[in-house]
Amino acid sequence: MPQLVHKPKRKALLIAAGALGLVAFGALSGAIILLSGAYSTAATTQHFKVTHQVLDAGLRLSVRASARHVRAPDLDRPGMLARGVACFRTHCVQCHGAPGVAPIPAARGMLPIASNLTQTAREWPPEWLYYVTRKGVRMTGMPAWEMRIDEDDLWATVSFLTRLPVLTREQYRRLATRAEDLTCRTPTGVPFEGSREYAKVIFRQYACHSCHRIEGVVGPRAHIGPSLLEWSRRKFVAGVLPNDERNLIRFIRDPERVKPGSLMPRLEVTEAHAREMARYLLDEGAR
Amino acid sequence: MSLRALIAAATLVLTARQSSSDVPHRITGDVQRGQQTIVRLECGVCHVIPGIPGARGRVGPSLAAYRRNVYIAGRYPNLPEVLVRFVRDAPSLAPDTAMPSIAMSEREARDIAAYLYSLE
Amino acid sequence: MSEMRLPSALHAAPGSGAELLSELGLVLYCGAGIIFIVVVALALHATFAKPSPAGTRAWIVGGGIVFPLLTLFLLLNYTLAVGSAVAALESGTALQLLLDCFGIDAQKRIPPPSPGTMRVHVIGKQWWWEVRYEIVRGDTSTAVLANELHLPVGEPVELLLTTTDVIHSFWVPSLAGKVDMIPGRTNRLILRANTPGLYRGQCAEYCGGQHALMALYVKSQPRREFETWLQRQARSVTRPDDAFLLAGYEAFFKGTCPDCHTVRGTPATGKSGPDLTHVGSRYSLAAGTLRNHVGTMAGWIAGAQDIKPGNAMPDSEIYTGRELRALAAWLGSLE
Amino acid sequence: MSAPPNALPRPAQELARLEQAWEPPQGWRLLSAVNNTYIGLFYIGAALLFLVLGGILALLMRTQLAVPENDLVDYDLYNQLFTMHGSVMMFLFAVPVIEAIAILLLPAMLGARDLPFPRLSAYAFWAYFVGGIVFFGTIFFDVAPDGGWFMYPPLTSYEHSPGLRADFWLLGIGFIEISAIAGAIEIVVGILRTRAPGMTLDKMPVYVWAMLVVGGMIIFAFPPVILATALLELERAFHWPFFLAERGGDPLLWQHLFWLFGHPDVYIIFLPGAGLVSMIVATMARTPLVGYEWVVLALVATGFISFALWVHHMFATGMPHLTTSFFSAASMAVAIPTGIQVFAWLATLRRGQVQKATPTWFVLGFFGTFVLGGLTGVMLAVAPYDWQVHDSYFVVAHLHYVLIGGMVFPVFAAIYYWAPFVSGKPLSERMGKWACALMFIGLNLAFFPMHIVGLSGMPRRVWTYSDTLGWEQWNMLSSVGAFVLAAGFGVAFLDLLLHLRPKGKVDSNPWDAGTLEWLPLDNYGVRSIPHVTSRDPLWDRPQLREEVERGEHFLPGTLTGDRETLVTSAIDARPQYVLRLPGPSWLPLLAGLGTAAFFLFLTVKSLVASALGGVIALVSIFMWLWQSEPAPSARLYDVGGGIKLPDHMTGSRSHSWWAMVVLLLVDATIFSCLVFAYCYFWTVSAAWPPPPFGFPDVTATVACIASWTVSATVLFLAHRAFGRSAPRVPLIVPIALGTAFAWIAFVLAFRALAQTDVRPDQHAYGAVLYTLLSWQGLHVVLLTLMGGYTIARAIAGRASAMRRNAFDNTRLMWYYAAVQSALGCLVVHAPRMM
Repeated sequence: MPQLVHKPKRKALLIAAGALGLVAFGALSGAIILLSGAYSTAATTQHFKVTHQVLDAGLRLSVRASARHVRAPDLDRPGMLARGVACFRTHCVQCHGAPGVAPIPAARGMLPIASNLTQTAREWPPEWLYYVTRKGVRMTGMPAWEMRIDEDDLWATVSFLTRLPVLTREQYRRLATRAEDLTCRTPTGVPFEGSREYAKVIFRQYACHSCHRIEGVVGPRAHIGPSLLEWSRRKFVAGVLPNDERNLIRFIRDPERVKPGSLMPRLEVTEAHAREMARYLLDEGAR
Repeated sequence: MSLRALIAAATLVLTARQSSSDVPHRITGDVQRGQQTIVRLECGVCHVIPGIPGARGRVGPSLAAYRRNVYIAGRYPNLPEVLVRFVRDAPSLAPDTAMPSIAMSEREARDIAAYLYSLE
Repeated sequence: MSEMRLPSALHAAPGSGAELLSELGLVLYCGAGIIFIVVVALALHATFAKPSPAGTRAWIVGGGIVFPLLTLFLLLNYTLAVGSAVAALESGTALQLLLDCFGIDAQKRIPPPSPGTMRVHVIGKQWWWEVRYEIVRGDTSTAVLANELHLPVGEPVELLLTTTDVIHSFWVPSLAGKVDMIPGRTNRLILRANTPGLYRGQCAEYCGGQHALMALYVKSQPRREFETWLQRQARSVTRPDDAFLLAGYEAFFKGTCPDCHTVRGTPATGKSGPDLTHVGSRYSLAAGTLRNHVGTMAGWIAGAQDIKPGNAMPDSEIYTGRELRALAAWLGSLE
Repeated sequence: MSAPPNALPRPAQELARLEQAWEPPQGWRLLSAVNNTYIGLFYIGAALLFLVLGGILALLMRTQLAVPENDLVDYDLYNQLFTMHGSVMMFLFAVPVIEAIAILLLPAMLGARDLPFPRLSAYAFWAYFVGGIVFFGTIFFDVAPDGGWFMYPPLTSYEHSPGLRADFWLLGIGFIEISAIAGAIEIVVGILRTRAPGMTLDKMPVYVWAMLVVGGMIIFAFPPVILATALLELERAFHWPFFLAERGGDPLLWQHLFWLFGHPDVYIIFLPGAGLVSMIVATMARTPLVGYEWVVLALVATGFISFALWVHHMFATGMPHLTTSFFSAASMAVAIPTGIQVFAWLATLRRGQVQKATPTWFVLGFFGTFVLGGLTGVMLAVAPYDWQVHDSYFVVAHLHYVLIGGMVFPVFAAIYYWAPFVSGKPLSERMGKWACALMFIGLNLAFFPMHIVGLSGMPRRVWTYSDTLGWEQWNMLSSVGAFVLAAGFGVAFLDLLLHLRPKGKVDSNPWDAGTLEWLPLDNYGVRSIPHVTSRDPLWDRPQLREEVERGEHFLPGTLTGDRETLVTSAIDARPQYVLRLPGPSWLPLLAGLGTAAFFLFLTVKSLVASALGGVIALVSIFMWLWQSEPAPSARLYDVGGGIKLPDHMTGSRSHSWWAMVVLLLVDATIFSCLVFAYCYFWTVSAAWPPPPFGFPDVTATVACIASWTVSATVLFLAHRAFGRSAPRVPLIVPIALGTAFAWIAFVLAFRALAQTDVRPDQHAYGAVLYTLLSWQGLHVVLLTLMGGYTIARAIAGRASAMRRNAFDNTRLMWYYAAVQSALGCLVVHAPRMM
């Protein structure tokens, strides 16, 4: 019965061809929609319900997997709550709101909308909260805070978040007023010194790529500041100082002092971060 | 013309008409002559300049896609009048810059600016 | 440098050795052209015409022996005469030599170099030229410059060609044929131009990485102008008064510049790089690679390795923008 | 005309036995083939591969130079490109391809079954191929040489070229030196000793004459470059200052040695081309070459004159007027023999009815380009004119006209002409004409503008140029032309790929040619070796094809059961003995690989691997030599025509004796060049020996010479005794004794030098003295190896009064080494007489 031998083969071929055809059809229609401009990028157009659900589930699953190895410290140490409140009111309340406090107007129009943390904090364990706060969420407005809030204060923030669901309007206001004199601490060190990958993270976290083109950092083809491609071969920093590590760090941290009138803003770059950036840029040619 | 007045005037003239991206780069210079002038003055010693043979200098920034640059010397809006002045006499706009003032006529500076604005 | 003549053996300067050689060339091209056409015509004829017993040994004896013997005999005598004339830069055209070289001893008509003939040392280096005028008007001071040579119009100047590293070859096509610069030897070349002008030359012997960027300029100028120029070249430099130039002067000594460069009249006495005493007066920087103005000067100081990779001058890595400009301006002021 | 030497009918099985003896190895074992038809094809294929590779480098360069200030390649890569292009084309394409064609064609043209040393050809090929590939590969690792193909020191010395780049050049040249010398031995001995009976010198085809002259030229032209490369490597590796002026050396010594090779090399490349043209022209015009004697004379004259031209590469070095005049005259003089050949070809074409096929077109293309190159060559010989154009693009134009016009066109004419000889049918006429037309147009378009741009002041070897100098249009034209030329090559190679199918049995004479290679051929060559009575045997004896194929001529089968060919006398080609040839073997391949590994690993200073390669090479060579000289048979063999011949010969009649003599000529020429170097230093320096050093110790010198005399005398006595007694005693004892005295002599020579207080890295004087000593030492080592080998043969019973070629060759080397070493010791003291 030779036919039997051939049939499954043909079937497999057909399936494969069908699958390929589908993929091709999908790619083609996607291309047509993109190229025709029919796909709307407006923030007034909402996601399909299913899209939202899939993305939400994806977020939960991803955070659960990534936070597997996070171990929370003791969240009830004295003073922790106060610092957490300080961080929260400095960095979070603007978009997330708080009991009795609405997000600022600009944040109310975001898509996707920043979640109300009173609910999140009820449903998520502290490790997840920590992870999301530290690493941020891609393609939402949630940035990674690891560059701006130091490790202890990140946990302090989480410590506060865990209590958020049980606060009344008054309690929150009191806490917030009490924390007015405290500042949220920024990190000082760099976890992976000399790592080129981490240096790219640093560039992105300071939004350098919004004005400059940087080797290995994906971003817009920006022409605001000069291109930093092949920087190691350049002779001057800002056309003013010899291009070496010391001068580069100096300029990154305080552009105005090196070059009065410079439109490059002072980004409060820590010494350690500036060093990583400078080394990354100057090392390029050596690779 | 003083620096302040120059920028103010240029900005005034042009801020009103920012709608088309071409407008700020309108300049009365000859692109081809500009190219020749750049070759003659050997600007390529310090800059990478597309279309100029041998221009591979790294002392100053690359001038590729110069038309799209937003600022001059990281300080001034990239406007024709500012560029013309910067090309001729950079230190008058940026006192600490490494770029010397280069002897050339107003017209040559305009030609150079026109060439730079032709770089997409 | 619009006044520069094309560096071409086909555009020889009047009164130069190159002029004699270009006339010699003309004779060679005409002769070769005729011979070439005849041989090719014969080949085509022999291939395509009907067979004929005419193709015999007579062709071999006539075309292969008698004709070349005669031609080469004439050519050899003629070229020997031209060679002697060029070597001594005797006046008279090559065509005259062609007409009367037989029967007249060409050697006899060549005057020995006059005792007053000026001597200039040209020293090839990777990848630039040092030029030394030894004696200035009985004074023993020396004028040292780089990548540039000045001649008084109409006077033969004897070049003494040497090298301090590898073999180079001195070639200014519109003035003379080339002469190699060989370690351990001194070669001589006589240059003369009957009209003022600016000529370009380039190293003709492969001398390593940047052989392609090793050019020089030769300027012929009236005697009086030349004298003035030479006297100025022999002068030393003084500390500048202008504040900006002074900043440049100080920048020069802040860096490693004085280790390699000499600026006469200052503490800078380095020997391995070009003498910069009058660098501002020169036509070019980096051995004919760049025109000389404040912009190229600054660019060369800051980015020498981008312009001429592998050359001995490092990229300066210590100057601020303002210092660089000041340094370029000061060097440019050394005219 | 007489009857053929052998009667019909031939015995049954004769042909089958012949076929069996010459059975080629099959499949991958083909790599062990040593037969000239296989090695010749491998060799040509490899050479053409390097032509393609070198051509790609050229295209890269032309693309870079197409426009001014181009950034396609940087200066560093460009300098590697032109160095590699020149070196690959000269050393890996031009010289090998002419030897390759000779290896393929010569035996058939001579009526021989194979060359006398098939394994030597195989070894030369493998050493060249492996070495060449490695050499070329350096470009991919950024370690390709960048000193230009003539590698002038001091630029290429250790100070200005640190790193391995220049060493790889010396390595690449080392391979080509080995294979060229091996090829020359093969060719010279093959031509002189394996011609068909009756083919006296005046009946040899012109191409054979050309190759004989070229073989001779290689023997005398390569030694200078062998020495030069050795000296440069000594300078680079151990800082012995041969070319460094500040320590008494002189960079011009390199130029003299290099061009003493380099200029004859041009004729080594061109003369075979001329020889090929002579053959093709005669056939295509269907008439014997007009002025055969003149042409032969011209070839020989060119060979001699070419050794007197080298200085015209150095006219710009500032040498005295008288010197330039002499070399100017000599350089012009070479135009005369060339003119003779050109007019001989023209006369031949005129006389005959010319077949207008592709080979003819290539020959016409050759006329149109080579003549122009020759004329510009005469211009370059004019010293004052050379001062302008030397080292400019004018020279680049000239040399490409001469080499592509004078050598590549004839080679492609030959490829189209002899393709039927390999595959039985011609290549495509249509593609051939296209190839020829594209190559001709491309060549002229690429290189004619270079004359002009050179006169306009553009020097050679520049990676970029400014757009202000008026050079850009000419360069663009040249670049376009280069691609047209490449397209021409492309069409020809495509034609070869599509239409060339080599086969064993070929019976084809499409052009109706008159020479022996167009006889029916098989793996064994001709069925019977023809008796030759005229210059164009196939024209003069039309029935020869059938007679040979029926086996009516000499040696119609195999007499010993081995592969065989006839050895004839050098002048009048009388049969002397039947030469038994070795069959397929892996040893040459192994020896070639070992040699390549030895040099390669030595270059990268990996000494253990290098030594391993050296041992593999040595062992393989000894094993292959061990198999040579099979036991002679006592009987005589009937080769036909009533001629009975032995299968072995000793002394000066043996072909191996001739090979040894050729090798010693090479050796002696190297030594002469070394002596020349010594005298050169002496003449250029103010005082000799340079103070504060003295002459070597006289007593030790005399003792050294005495010791050499004893050593050689012992060998001579052994030789006298050898004929009479049993070999064992008179061989072992005297050779051991001779070796001991050779070593004593060497030690004495060393002690004599030690007296001078000069170290080899101190001054050129010391460097050249110690090189003379090293050369002597090298020979002592060689004698030890050869002596040991001879003793081993004696012990193994492989030596007898009849079977003594190994001993005789060792003995020759011994005498030579003794004389050379004694002369070397004396020459050092020659300045005392002044």
